[in-house]
This record gives sequence, C-alpha cells and structure tokens, in this order.
Amino acid sequence: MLIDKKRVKRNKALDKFFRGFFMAMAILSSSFIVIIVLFVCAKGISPFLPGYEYGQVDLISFLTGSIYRQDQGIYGVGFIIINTLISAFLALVISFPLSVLTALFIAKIAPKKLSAAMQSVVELLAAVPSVVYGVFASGVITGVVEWIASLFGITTFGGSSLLAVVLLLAIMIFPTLTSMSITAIRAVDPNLEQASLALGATKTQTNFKICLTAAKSGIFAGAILGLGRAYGEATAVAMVAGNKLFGPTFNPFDITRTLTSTMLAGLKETTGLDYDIRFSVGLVLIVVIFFSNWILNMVKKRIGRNSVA
Amino acid sequence: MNRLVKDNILKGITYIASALSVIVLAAILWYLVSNGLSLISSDLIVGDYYATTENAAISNDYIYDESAIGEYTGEGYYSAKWGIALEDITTAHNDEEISVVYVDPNSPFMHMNSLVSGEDGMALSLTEGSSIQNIYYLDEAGETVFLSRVKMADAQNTIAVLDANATGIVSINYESIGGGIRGSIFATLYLIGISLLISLPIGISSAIYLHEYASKNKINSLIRQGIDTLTGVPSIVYGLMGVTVLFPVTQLAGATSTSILLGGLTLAIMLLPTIIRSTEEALIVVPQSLRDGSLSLGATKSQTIFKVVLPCAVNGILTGVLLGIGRVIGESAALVYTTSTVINDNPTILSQGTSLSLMIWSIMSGEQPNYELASAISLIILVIVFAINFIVKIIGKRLAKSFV
Amino acid sequence: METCFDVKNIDLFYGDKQALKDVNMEIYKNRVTAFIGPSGCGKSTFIRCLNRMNDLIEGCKVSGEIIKDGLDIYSPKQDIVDLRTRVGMVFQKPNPFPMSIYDNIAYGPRCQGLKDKKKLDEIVTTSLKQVALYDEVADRLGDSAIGLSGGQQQRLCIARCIAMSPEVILMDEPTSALDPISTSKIEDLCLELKKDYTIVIVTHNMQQAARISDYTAFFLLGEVVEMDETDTIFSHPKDKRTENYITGRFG
Amino acid sequence: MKKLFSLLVVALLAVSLVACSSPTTDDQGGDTTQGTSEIHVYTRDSSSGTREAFEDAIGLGKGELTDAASETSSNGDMATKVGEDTAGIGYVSLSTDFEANNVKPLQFEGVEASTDTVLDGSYAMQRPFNYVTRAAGDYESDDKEQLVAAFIAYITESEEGMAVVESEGGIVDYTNARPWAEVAAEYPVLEQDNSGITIRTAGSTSVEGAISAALAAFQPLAGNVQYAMNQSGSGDGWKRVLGEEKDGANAADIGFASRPFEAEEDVSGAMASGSFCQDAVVVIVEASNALENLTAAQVKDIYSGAITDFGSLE
Repeated sequence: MLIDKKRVKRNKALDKFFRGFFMAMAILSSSFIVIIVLFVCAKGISPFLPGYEYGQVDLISFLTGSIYRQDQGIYGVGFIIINTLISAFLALVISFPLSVLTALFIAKIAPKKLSAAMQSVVELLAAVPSVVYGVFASGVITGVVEWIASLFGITTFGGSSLLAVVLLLAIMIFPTLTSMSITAIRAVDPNLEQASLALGATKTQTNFKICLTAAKSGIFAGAILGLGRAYGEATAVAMVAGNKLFGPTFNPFDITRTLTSTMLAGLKETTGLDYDIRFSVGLVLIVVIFFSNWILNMVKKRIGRNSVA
Repeated sequence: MNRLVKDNILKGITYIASALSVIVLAAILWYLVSNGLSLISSDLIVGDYYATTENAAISNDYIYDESAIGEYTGEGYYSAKWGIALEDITTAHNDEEISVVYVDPNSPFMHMNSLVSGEDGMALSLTEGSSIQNIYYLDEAGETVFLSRVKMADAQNTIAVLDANATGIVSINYESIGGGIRGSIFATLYLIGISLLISLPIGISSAIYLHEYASKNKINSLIRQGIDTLTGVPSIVYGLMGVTVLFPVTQLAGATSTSILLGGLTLAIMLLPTIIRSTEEALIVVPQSLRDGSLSLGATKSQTIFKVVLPCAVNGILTGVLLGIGRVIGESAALVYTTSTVINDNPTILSQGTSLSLMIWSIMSGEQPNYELASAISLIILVIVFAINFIVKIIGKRLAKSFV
Repeated sequence: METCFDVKNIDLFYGDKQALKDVNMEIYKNRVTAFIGPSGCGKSTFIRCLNRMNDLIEGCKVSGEIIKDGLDIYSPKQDIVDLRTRVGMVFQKPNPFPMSIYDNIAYGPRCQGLKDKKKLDEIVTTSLKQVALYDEVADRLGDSAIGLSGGQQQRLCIARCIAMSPEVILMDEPTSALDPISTSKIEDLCLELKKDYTIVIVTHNMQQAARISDYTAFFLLGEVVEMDETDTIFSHPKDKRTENYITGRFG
Repeated sequence: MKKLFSLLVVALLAVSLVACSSPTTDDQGGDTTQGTSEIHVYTRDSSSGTREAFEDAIGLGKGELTDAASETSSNGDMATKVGEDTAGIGYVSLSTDFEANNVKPLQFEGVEASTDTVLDGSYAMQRPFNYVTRAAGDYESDDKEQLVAAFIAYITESEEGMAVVESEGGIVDYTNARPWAEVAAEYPVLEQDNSGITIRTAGSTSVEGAISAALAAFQPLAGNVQYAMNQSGSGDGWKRVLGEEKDGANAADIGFASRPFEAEEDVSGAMASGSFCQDAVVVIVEASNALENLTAAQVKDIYSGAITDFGSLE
C-alpha cells in the first residue's frame, strides 16, 4: 500500500488549516464593509444627534431639502439625490444599448481579427484612469455640449451641465457594461445557437433572439455594476458638474450637483460641520447605491428567469 | 421586409455602436496626444520634481578677459561680453523661465565657487539647461546691483542689461529645471505592489472559501453580501476610512504621517471585491469533473484546490490582477487622504508621495489647471497600463501553455 | 466469495426529493457488478454513495449502512479521504487534469506524500501498461493529457485510478462518451482488471452489462428491482419490469 | 429583451427630444429672449479665501449669494470656465494669466488692478497673504528658530526675497527693502551647514507657489536648510503652529493664511506674524464682453441675484 500514515495525518491537518484560513480571509474581507459602514455612520450621523458641537442639523430637512449652501448653513441633499439618480440613469440609458450592441458585435458578429482589435479597444477604455476622463471631459465634452446648446440658442455655463455629466458617465461605464456583456454572451451554450440555426433562423436572428435573450441575466448584472460606478464616480464628475446650489436639475444644459461632487467641493480647506456633513452625504450615497442595487437585483431575478448566463 | 435586409440593418447597427466606442477612444487619445505629447521628454519622465538651487560667486582667481570669450551662433540671445546664451522657455508646469543654452569655456560663469555654507566653496560651473533666478553684477560705479528675476523679464532683456550695464559679475543664483515625475512613477509602482501583495492572498482565499467551501447558510450569505456591498462604496469613502482606521496600523510599521503604505493598504481593501469577483468567476469555469476526479483519487480538498483548481483558474485570476492594477493606477480620490499630494522624488514605503493619477488630480484642481501636463502624464499612465497588460497577458499565456 | 460492500437499507434524499429507496445489496470482491436502469433511476447516485462522492452535493442526506471491511463507511469513524484512496472512481466523461500524462498518473500518489522519483516512475509505467496505454504514449509522457483522444483519455483516467492501487474501481458510464473501438478496449480492460480489483460499473448499454459483468442490478425509480447473476437477469428475470426493460419495451 | 431594447431606444429619443426642445429654464424669472445677456454667476466654494476676500470687498453678506451661482473648485477652474462662457462673470487672483484663459479683467470702482493701485490702496478688492510662526522658544532647536526668523526677514525685508515673491505673482512693496547681504549679516546661523534642519510650513494653498519659490531660493543662502510644505488650507495655518495641532503629527514652523487671521486665531504669542505680500482679486468676464468697469454695488447686485442680465448694467 502506498499510504504513508504520517504524511496522511499531516495532510489532514493542513486541509483543516486551509479551510480555517480561507474562511478567516473571507470573514476578514467582508468585515471591512462593517468597518467602513460603522466609520461612515459614526461620522455621518453625528450632525443629526443632539449635542453636536457645531449645532444639530435636522435630519428630515437634510434628506428632503432642495438647497445646499454652506455659507447659509443650509444643507439639503434631497435634490442632490434626485440629480445623482437622474445623471446615473440617463448615462445608463445611453450607454446600455451601445455597449450591448458592441458586445454582440465583438462576441458574435465581427470577424476574428476585428473582434480582437475591438476587445482591446474596450480594454483600453477600461484602463483609462477616471481623472483622465475628467481631463478629457472638461477639455472636449464641455465644448461639444456648448456647441449643441448653441444650436438651440442657449448659453451654458461653459459646457458644464447635466448633459456633460451624463455623457461623461456614459463613456465611463461603457467598458464595464461591454465587457460584462461580452462575458455573458460568450457563456451562452453553443447548442442553443445551433438549435436556432437548425430551425432555419439566420445567424443575425439567432444572435439577437437567442444569444441576447439567453445572456440577459449577465448583461443585466453588468448594468448594475455600471450604474454603481456611475453613482460613485467622483473626481471626473466634479470637473464638469458645475455644482449648482439648489435643484433639482432637469434641464440637460443647466449645471447640476451630484452627491460625489458635493463631497469633493472645497474638501481640502474645510472644517467643522461642513466637513462632517460630507460623511453624511457619503452615507446617503451608500444607501442610494444599496437600494438601487437591491431593486435592480429584484428586477434581474424576474427578467433572468429563463436565462442561462 | 426582406429577411436579408433586416439582418443587414441589425448587423449595421452593431457596427455603428462599435464604431462609436472606437471614436470615443480615438478622441481621448487624440486629445491627450495633441495636448500632452510635446511635453513628454526624458527629463519629464526620469527627472527630479524639485529643482536644486545653486548660489555661486565668481572665483577669486578668475581674471576676466573679454577678448578670450569666443563666438556663438546657435539659438538664443548671446552675450559676447560674458560668454553666455539665454532663451525663454515654458516648463511643463507652465512656469516661464530663462534658460541657459550655452556657456563659453572662458566665461566667468564657468569659474565659480559655491556660496552655500557647508559646501566649503566647492567649484561650480553654470550648466546648460539650468534656469537663472537672479544675478548680482557690478555697474560702472563699481556698485553691486541686484538683478532680480522680475527685473530680468526675459532672455533678451537680461542679455541687454548685462551687456550694457555690467562691468563684472559677482554671483548668480540658478536652478535645475525640475518638474520630473520619476518619483511619482515609483510611488505608483509601490502602490501597485503593496496593494496586490495584500489583496491577492486575502481576495483569492476569500473567493476560494465562498466558491469551494461555503455552504448556503446565513453566515455565508452575510459574508457574500458584505463583499458585494464593498463594490458599491465610493472610493472617496475608502480614503476617509483609510486615514482614520488604517493609520494606526501603519503607525505600528513606523509611519509618522500619511504614507504610501497607508495608501497601499487602503487600495488593497478597495481591490478586494474586484479580485474576489474575478477569482470566483474563474473558479466557476473550472469543471466540477476535475474536482471529482481529484477527490476520488484520495486527494484532500486543499490538495485538490492547490494542485488542480487554482492552476486551471490562473488566467481568470490574472484578469482580476489586471483589473486591480488598472484601478490602482487610476485611483485618485481614495489617495488624496492616504498618501497625501506631496510630490516625493525618492519615495519610500513609509514616506509620503503621490501617484501619477493623484498628481493629475492635484494639477487639475490646483490654482491653475494645467491641461497640457495633465495630458502628458495621462499618456504616460496609459503607456504604463499597456505595458503591464501586455506583460501580464504574456505571463498568462505562458502559464496556460504549461497547463493545457 | 468475499463481500466487498454490504449495503443495508440505503435511503438518499436531495433536499426533499428521495432519490434512493431502501437499497440493499451485496457487492462481491474481484467481480464485476453492473448497474442498469433507465435515466434518473438512481444508479449513478448509488455508485457515488460507495465512495461518498455524494458528500459534495449540497442538501444530500443519506441514511442506512454500507459496510466495508466491517465498518460502515457513513459512520463518523470512517475517514473519507482514506476511503477514496481505497475506492477509486472513473467518470462518465474522461476528466484528465490539464497537466502532463505523467503528472496525471503521479497525482494521486503525490497527494499521499510519495516523492521518490524512482517509485513514481515505476507506478506510472505499470499503471499505463495495465491499461494498455503505455505503448501508445511511452515517448510523450511529458505532453499534456488534453491532447489524447477520448478513448486514450478514459484509459488514462483508469490508469490514474489504478496508480493508487485501490481495492475497488467504480465506473460511472465510462464508455458512454466513446466510440465502439475505444469502448471495446475499455471492456477488455475491465475483464482484465477484475483479477486484481473489484469493479462496479454503471451502464446504459445492456449488451455491455451482459458482456462484462458477473452480477447485474436493475434500478428503477430509486429502487433495486432485481439483483442477481448477470446470466440469470438476462435469461430469466424474476420481475416483470426487469423483463420489459431488458427486452426494450420501455426505457 | 426586444421590448427592453425598444423601451431604451424610446427613452433615448425622449431624452434627446427634451434636450432639444427645452430652453434654459429661467431661474430668476428674468428675460431670456436675448440668450447671451443673461448672466452666469461663478463663485468659489465657501471655504475659499479668495471668495471671502471678494465678498468682503463688495459687501456681500454671508448667505446673500444668489442660488443661481455655479461653484468652481479653484482659481484656474474659475478662469477657465468664465473664459468659455460668454455670459459668465467670476473673480480671480491678479496673478492669473487672463489672456491664456480668454478672460478680461474689469476695473473695480473705476480703478484698474495693478501693483501700484493695490499698494496705494486705491484698488479696494485686495487681501493680504499672512504668516505666523511658532512662539519664541517653542522650536526644536535655537538654530531652527534663527533660520525661521531669517526666512521671514528674507521674504519681508530683503529685495531678493521680495523679488521671488513678486515673480510668483505676489504684490510687494519695495519701499523699505534692503539688500539681502545686509539682512543676512544679522543672522549668523546662515553661515553654517544647516542641511540637517527642516523648516515645515502649513496653511493656505494660495501661497504655495510664492513660498515654495522663496524657500527654494532661500535654501542655498541658508546652508542648504531643508523644507517640507504641507499646505492644506488657510484654516490649518494658525492651528498647526499655535493652535491645537501645534504638537501633532502635522505640526509646522510657519503657518500661512490667504486672509487676515480671525479673532479666535490669536497671533500675539507668535515669534513673528504679519503679511508678506498683497493679492488683488479681479472681477473677470469672457474676453469678448463689452463691459469695462463695475462698481461694488453692481457686483453685489449681480452676485445677490438682483441683476440677472448684462443689459441692465448700462
């Protein structure tokens, strides 16, 4: 017999050790969220508690307010939440169809070499740091927006506008959406496609009707991820948002203010309530992301019922 | 409608969608190149950020002889009297400087001693490429005159003033151009190293636990939910958390202020969801039959994981590494508070420093945004990203070859 | 005739669904035992009970006893890893590891801590010879096992299993993904191997069961309808259902 | 999926339609028929020292700023944005490169901002750049205390030091300036090798350019003394040399503020404090704008929202 009893014993001990180790690591990873939430909560909730050193802030008017002015001591993030939702959602609306089509192109339609080239294009876009997008946005996108506005005889704040934020975010979430969609489409069982082709559907019909349907769960997961990025993007957005003092903003050519741009504005030089309230804004942002993910995951479960990927 | 026509229209739409993304990438690259390419030079990449300033007086044993000073026909404004040619330059940081383009070997500026106390009158000569801050010269009456940077105005005026008024040179204050980003490049690499070193083992282990061990119970779904939620935390919050919660940890390692180590730790936590997710995806792809095969041969679970599952998943894990590196290179908001925006020419793990992206952020949010420099640094970042992608892909192919 | 497994009152549930109902049988040493039955009848589930591979499936509960060498393999005293080194398994689809042919076979012994290069060489050679693969691959032991043909891969998997010198080899439809020539090679191999090993084989192919097995058990809806010597089952089945299945009236 | 798609396409069209059809919503209820005459007001975030100086000069009380204003993040950001907006108005430091940003500086109360008008006080919209040092005797060494004093003398008394500050855009008064050689003679510490000593600064980011240039120029004059600048905002200037953070991880030797020190920032304990240069704040408009001059009252009306179009300024 091959078995070396001592060795086997050691193997078993090792096995147990690794199991414990992996579990400890997983617990460690997930406990960071607890640390972060506790930390942000501790900081973010303090302005609403009685006895806060810079004067208690009313939670209700904070959450529903439509004016955010440090100079007047009025902090209302209600309109900022709406602005954030609007800009992220519109970005998704623009980016989603484009990225799904691009993904389909890369995964199924393009000739092999073109497909590889396009895949690198998407990878490159994903690798561009967000500040670089910010530089690009304040140099180019604002100009485009201004030009579009001038076609309608509207003057903008130098191009800083809701539209600029939306376009910027649409570009920024595009690589995330596309690469997730590619993965989902590639994961579709080739048997399904062959079955469709065998029934006399054309290749294009199969691509649109079978591949996309089968992959929709994965595609939707990409959308959730992309939306999360759109909510949380800070530095680039702050460069083109224009930071409006009241709101909400529905006019695409008017300046806007998002939760993240609020957190960044003047952060370097500020203290006291104005500093602490940023954590409250961060807390609101986390809650917004959490809720939106939760709702979207419910939707995903519904639409993903007959999906394989 | 004819089916073929319909098909072609649909196909066409996908072509257009893809073309749009190419256009966006091209526009970004075009913008960066047209703004930044001219600034990229070896000086920018390998040079020090901080200028070294020299304060030097003409040596006592130097005897001025105007006839010994030669001719010069190159660029810039030349003073045949003092043997020095100057030109106006704008540095990468948008400062206007008067730069030395040529110094005659017999010029007084070639025979100087340092005035800096502690340097013991070390011999110095004015080097080409340095910028002049001020000059003390003797006028007709033998009085020392201070020619400040503002009074110098530009190269032409400086030469004119020296030619017309000066009867002798007393001392000069000059500095190297500086503005290089070498320190920031190293800081960025350190950040990548530290954050991956920490987040890879933790992240891969977590993914293994979640995918290979965890049964569907409350605790495990709580763990998973926690990790998923980490994805949604905006990076700026990580930064604020890092400086408060992780700073004491780095203090144990000897840090006295914000440091690259602190930034690396913060980024490591930020990377966890990315690494865990991509590792898990890679593990999902490994066929269950391989695990069964290994276990049926009497291998323990951990042996199966290390010998069969992980080698098969290595490519997917590398994808996670790539994504992670991309995030580290691109991150700015989380680093503002953890590494500080202090530019450091010779960063160490425990010193402050700024990554390239953070440097762009500082440049763009400073008193005077400098689009050109930001674009130039962006281009350098992109080159680094491509290089790392390329290397990791090659490693991935090698590894894959040895397994399949 | 020695008993290898004595199976008593095995019930198996996947969650709420009962997959095996009161299975009782004896499996004898150095014999080939075949399990036949229509898809979903529980034969594969049952064979995976014999080396506790079902433990890997979440929500799987087993009750009853499977006695091997006087110990119930489901008792807490039984070491699973040890059990699996003694009861090897070959799967439906060939599943060579993405490593070299040599490493595939040396995998099991190495996991047990065997490092001696000479011994490993010996094990690899004898295992490959036993499955009649040695001559085909002798000059490329370092090549990836993925490059082999399906039949070769499956023989490699058997060799990998033999390398552990198990007492029992469980085969879960080992030829269902193979062509007739490869299949007949594997069948010959089974007849060869039963000298040294106890073989349990699940198969869809009744001719195969008739050709190679000594005993046959017919499974239906999670129950063992009938188990007897193969000749008896195929010539004089006692149960009507067995007869119907064998004569091809259903399933 | 198909439904989802068509829904998205419809949404996309709807958005672009809205974008096309809706004119700028008029927040002030004013006249928008002449698109370009409506004023876009730019300001800095409320923690900015420039904003404080600006609002003080025009008499705009805290919180009186119009809601319609857009916040910019820095001096340069403001210049860039106003330069791109034909209807924009903003305010920047005099050291800004007006031409490069396509903006036009306006006269204030009929006075053009220049070194002379700032120094003689006729240009009212100005602010001092102030410094404050640690208390005498509260330094790591006597040498350091001497060096700090020498540096302060360098930027406030010597021609050379003032010239450096001036070259970085600060407005300095040379009336009482002396040659550095004369000033240096009072500080024997400059004669030794000081490369082991580090002067730490804190406070306003606005002074960063001038002070880093001055420190770089001072270094060879002072035996290679080292320096570390950690500028994080005017609020930290006093705090880190005399206030609660003076012995913390971020302690500094000299603190700066781009505004006068507040009442609660008591500088009486400092070894030295005062201003080392002046900066003018200049109201700017886009270069093609016909405006030349604004009064304090007009600027105040614009920034409080009482005037919303350039037409009514005539």
